[in-house]
Amino acid sequence: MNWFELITLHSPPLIVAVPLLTAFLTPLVSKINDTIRNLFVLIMLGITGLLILILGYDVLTNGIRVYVFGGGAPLPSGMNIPVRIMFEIDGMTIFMVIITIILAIICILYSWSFMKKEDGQDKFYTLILLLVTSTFGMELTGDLFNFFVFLEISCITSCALIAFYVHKKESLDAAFKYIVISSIGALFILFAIGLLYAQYNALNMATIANAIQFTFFDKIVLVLLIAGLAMKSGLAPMHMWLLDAYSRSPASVTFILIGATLAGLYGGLRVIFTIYGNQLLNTGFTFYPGLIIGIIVTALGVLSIFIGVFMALKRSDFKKMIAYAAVAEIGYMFLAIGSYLIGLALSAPDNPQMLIAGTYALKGGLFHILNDALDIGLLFLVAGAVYYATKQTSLNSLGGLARNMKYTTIFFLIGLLAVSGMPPMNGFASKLLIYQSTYQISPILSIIAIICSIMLLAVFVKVFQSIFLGPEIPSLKDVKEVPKSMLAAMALVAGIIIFIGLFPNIIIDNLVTPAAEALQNTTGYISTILGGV
Amino acid sequence: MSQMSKIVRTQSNIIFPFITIFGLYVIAHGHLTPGGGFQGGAVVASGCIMLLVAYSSKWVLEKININRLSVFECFGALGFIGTAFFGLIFGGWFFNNFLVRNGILFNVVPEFGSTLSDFNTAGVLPLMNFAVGIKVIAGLFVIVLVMGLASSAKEWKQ
Amino acid sequence: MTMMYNIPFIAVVTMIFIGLYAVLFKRNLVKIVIGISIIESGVNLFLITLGYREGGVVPIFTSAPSEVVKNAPGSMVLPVPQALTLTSIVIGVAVLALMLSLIMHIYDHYGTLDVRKIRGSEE
Amino acid sequence: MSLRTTVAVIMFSVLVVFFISTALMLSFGDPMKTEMDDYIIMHTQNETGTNSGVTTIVFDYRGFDTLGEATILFSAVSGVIMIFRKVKK
Repeated sequence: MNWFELITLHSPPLIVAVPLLTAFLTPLVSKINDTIRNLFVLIMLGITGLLILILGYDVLTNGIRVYVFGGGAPLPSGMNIPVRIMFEIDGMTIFMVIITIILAIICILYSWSFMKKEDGQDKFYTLILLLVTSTFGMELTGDLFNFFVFLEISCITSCALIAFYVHKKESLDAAFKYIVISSIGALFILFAIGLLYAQYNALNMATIANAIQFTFFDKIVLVLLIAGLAMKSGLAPMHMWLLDAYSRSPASVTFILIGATLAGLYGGLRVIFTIYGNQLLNTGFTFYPGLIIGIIVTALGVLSIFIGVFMALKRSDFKKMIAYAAVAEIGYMFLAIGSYLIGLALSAPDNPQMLIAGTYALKGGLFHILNDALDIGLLFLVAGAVYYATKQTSLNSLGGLARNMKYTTIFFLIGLLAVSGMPPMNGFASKLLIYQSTYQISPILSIIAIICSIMLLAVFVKVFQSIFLGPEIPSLKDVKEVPKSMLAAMALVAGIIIFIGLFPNIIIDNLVTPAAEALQNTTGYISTILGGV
Repeated sequence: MSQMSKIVRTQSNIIFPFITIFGLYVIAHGHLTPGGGFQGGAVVASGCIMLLVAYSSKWVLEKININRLSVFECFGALGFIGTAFFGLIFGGWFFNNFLVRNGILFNVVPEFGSTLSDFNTAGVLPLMNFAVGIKVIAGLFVIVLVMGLASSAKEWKQ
Repeated sequence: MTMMYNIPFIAVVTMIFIGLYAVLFKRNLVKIVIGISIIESGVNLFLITLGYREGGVVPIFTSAPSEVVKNAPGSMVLPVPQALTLTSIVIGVAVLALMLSLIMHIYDHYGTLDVRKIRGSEE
Repeated sequence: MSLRTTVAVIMFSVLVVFFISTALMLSFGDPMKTEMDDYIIMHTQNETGTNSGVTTIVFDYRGFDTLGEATILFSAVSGVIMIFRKVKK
């Protein structure tokens, strides 16, 4: 076995272990020098990125991969329940992991200058790495309790990072709100895992998915899991923590928090599509379970879009407006996923047209995960740059920044067009998919989506006009452009946005379609571990 | 907070070694009896915290450096993940129990059924127990020490 | 099974209720934290309770009675829930430490632990 | 009654129904399925050489969970130290 095959074989645990090792080493390395520490972190994340590329290539060509911790076959001899923890990697996992590593590397690059003047940088980098590790863990794992453990790591590290500005009382408040909500959500999830364990005596997702019967307990478990993960991913009724957390943490933390939030969304997808995947079209009920789940998810998505857009109109704080836009974007993803579920349920007797429309909606929703991370992320990075240069985030005290901050202005313009789904940018590609497919399922949904998208454009044009254009404010006369590493990070994000916007088919064919197929293929996921069932 | 009375200090001096020994016993026999790295570490850490309460956190800070303690914790974590990596290098899989049956240390495999406490069993488990024990002792102690320092700093301000 | 045997589960549910009540209706931050701790203990108790087998002993073979070994595994309680509870307890400690240190800082800045006053001074 | 209280009461009552029905339908002392745990009890000595079934799970079969657990403690320590750091004003 040559070294390349060996690395391919062991890449799943290494993707988690390398950033974790880096996190444990960072406090020791930062005793030497700040620059060496930053370089060390960046290089180790680069290595992780390489491992992800290797694993991704392998999974996308050879199909689902399983890694058993401690070695041996997935199933012990004579058993049909796995005992050891397993990683199970399919196209959806690869898609999410790639998003996370892009966010992580850009975040470290951006923090290099952005955090230069702050104290406690060693702990900051340690916690960022731990957050990245936990996000990877949540995405790679095929074991429910392991998922819960990584979810808790993610909660604790995010909470500590949100409270990074300890001298500001608002950020402490936001961190406390976040940890209360997320730990209650995590406890719901733990209770649900306990119920699943009691029924099926297994913690492996594939085993549970194979055995699940949609009994009374399973319904309770579904509600608890969806509620817990919706708390984590900031869906509409539970979005309050997200606004505070996004708008009051440092910009680079917000950027990586988007990845952690999306990992919560990924957990929700795994629950609906993998664990309950075989029960979506269960015929033992008056309605298909998939239809009911789909309607609820769609309704919550539409509610998120409404709340996000209309509250953003009323705000005057720059970062808070972007946070509301983030809620709206999460609503778009849930709208698309709910549309797929509805389409699946409607197609069941003899209406394959609906399933095709639903599949397009699913692809659009998944593609929108990537685009949302980049668009909202870029806007937050710009907000961070504005804050870095002026120490202000209120619209009323900012103005005329375009004269001194040319590049930042251009990046904001790109982010603005991308978020509101204007043609040359990536947001257009995914939103167009969502509009087209939801129109076939219900025209009203598609009209709501389009109108809200246009209103989002109006919101950000107002922001653009008031911050970057307009008369110069005297106190901001000698504002300087931000340092090079921040500009490089923003340029990188903007470059990716424009690239995806110009060639969306490359991403859709190579990443999004395998992800959507992986989600739809519940039987394949189960049979990889349990053999031909 | 200030120091407590002489009686409390003397008593905690006397009890402290016993608590520590018991905690270390729980850590070392984790693979044979109920307990393990976390439980034993928590016992030892609570002994340390008893000293912290009896003498003030300021007194403890003169003896121990917080930075050094948190480095200690890093080493515990590195030991744990290092054992896992050794499993990858020597055993072929991450988290492989590579010492059992073919190592020099801890390689005995007991017969099925009731056995006496043979310390020389269980492969890498005792090593992991020790690593986690160190980590938990340092971690819990650092948390309480930092919080105690912060609250006493506030008292000085007033 | 009769209702009598379900008393541990009823205790679990009671603990979760008390905790949820504190989190949802109490105004003091420390009381909210206590509520979360109680929910956590309830969930831990739930996990442990799931693993009990009638008349079972601890799943450890060191100096186990021969009667137990002969009837294994039926004579021992389930080990997996115990391991899960151990993990969950450590997680609880970590969350508690972080929440309490945040509360200390919040008290420093606001001078109060009342949720209403903290929210009132915000806008 | 304010909106917040109404929402809280509704959430509370829904959860009450959930958890009570769960508690009444499970039976204590009689697990529904025990396959995985039986395997672990029977093979703990043979496969890992450990007498204690719980330690086997914590450090061997589910060792990766324990790594996560250690990481949680580590991140809590880092977080607490970071929160209590001295800040230049």
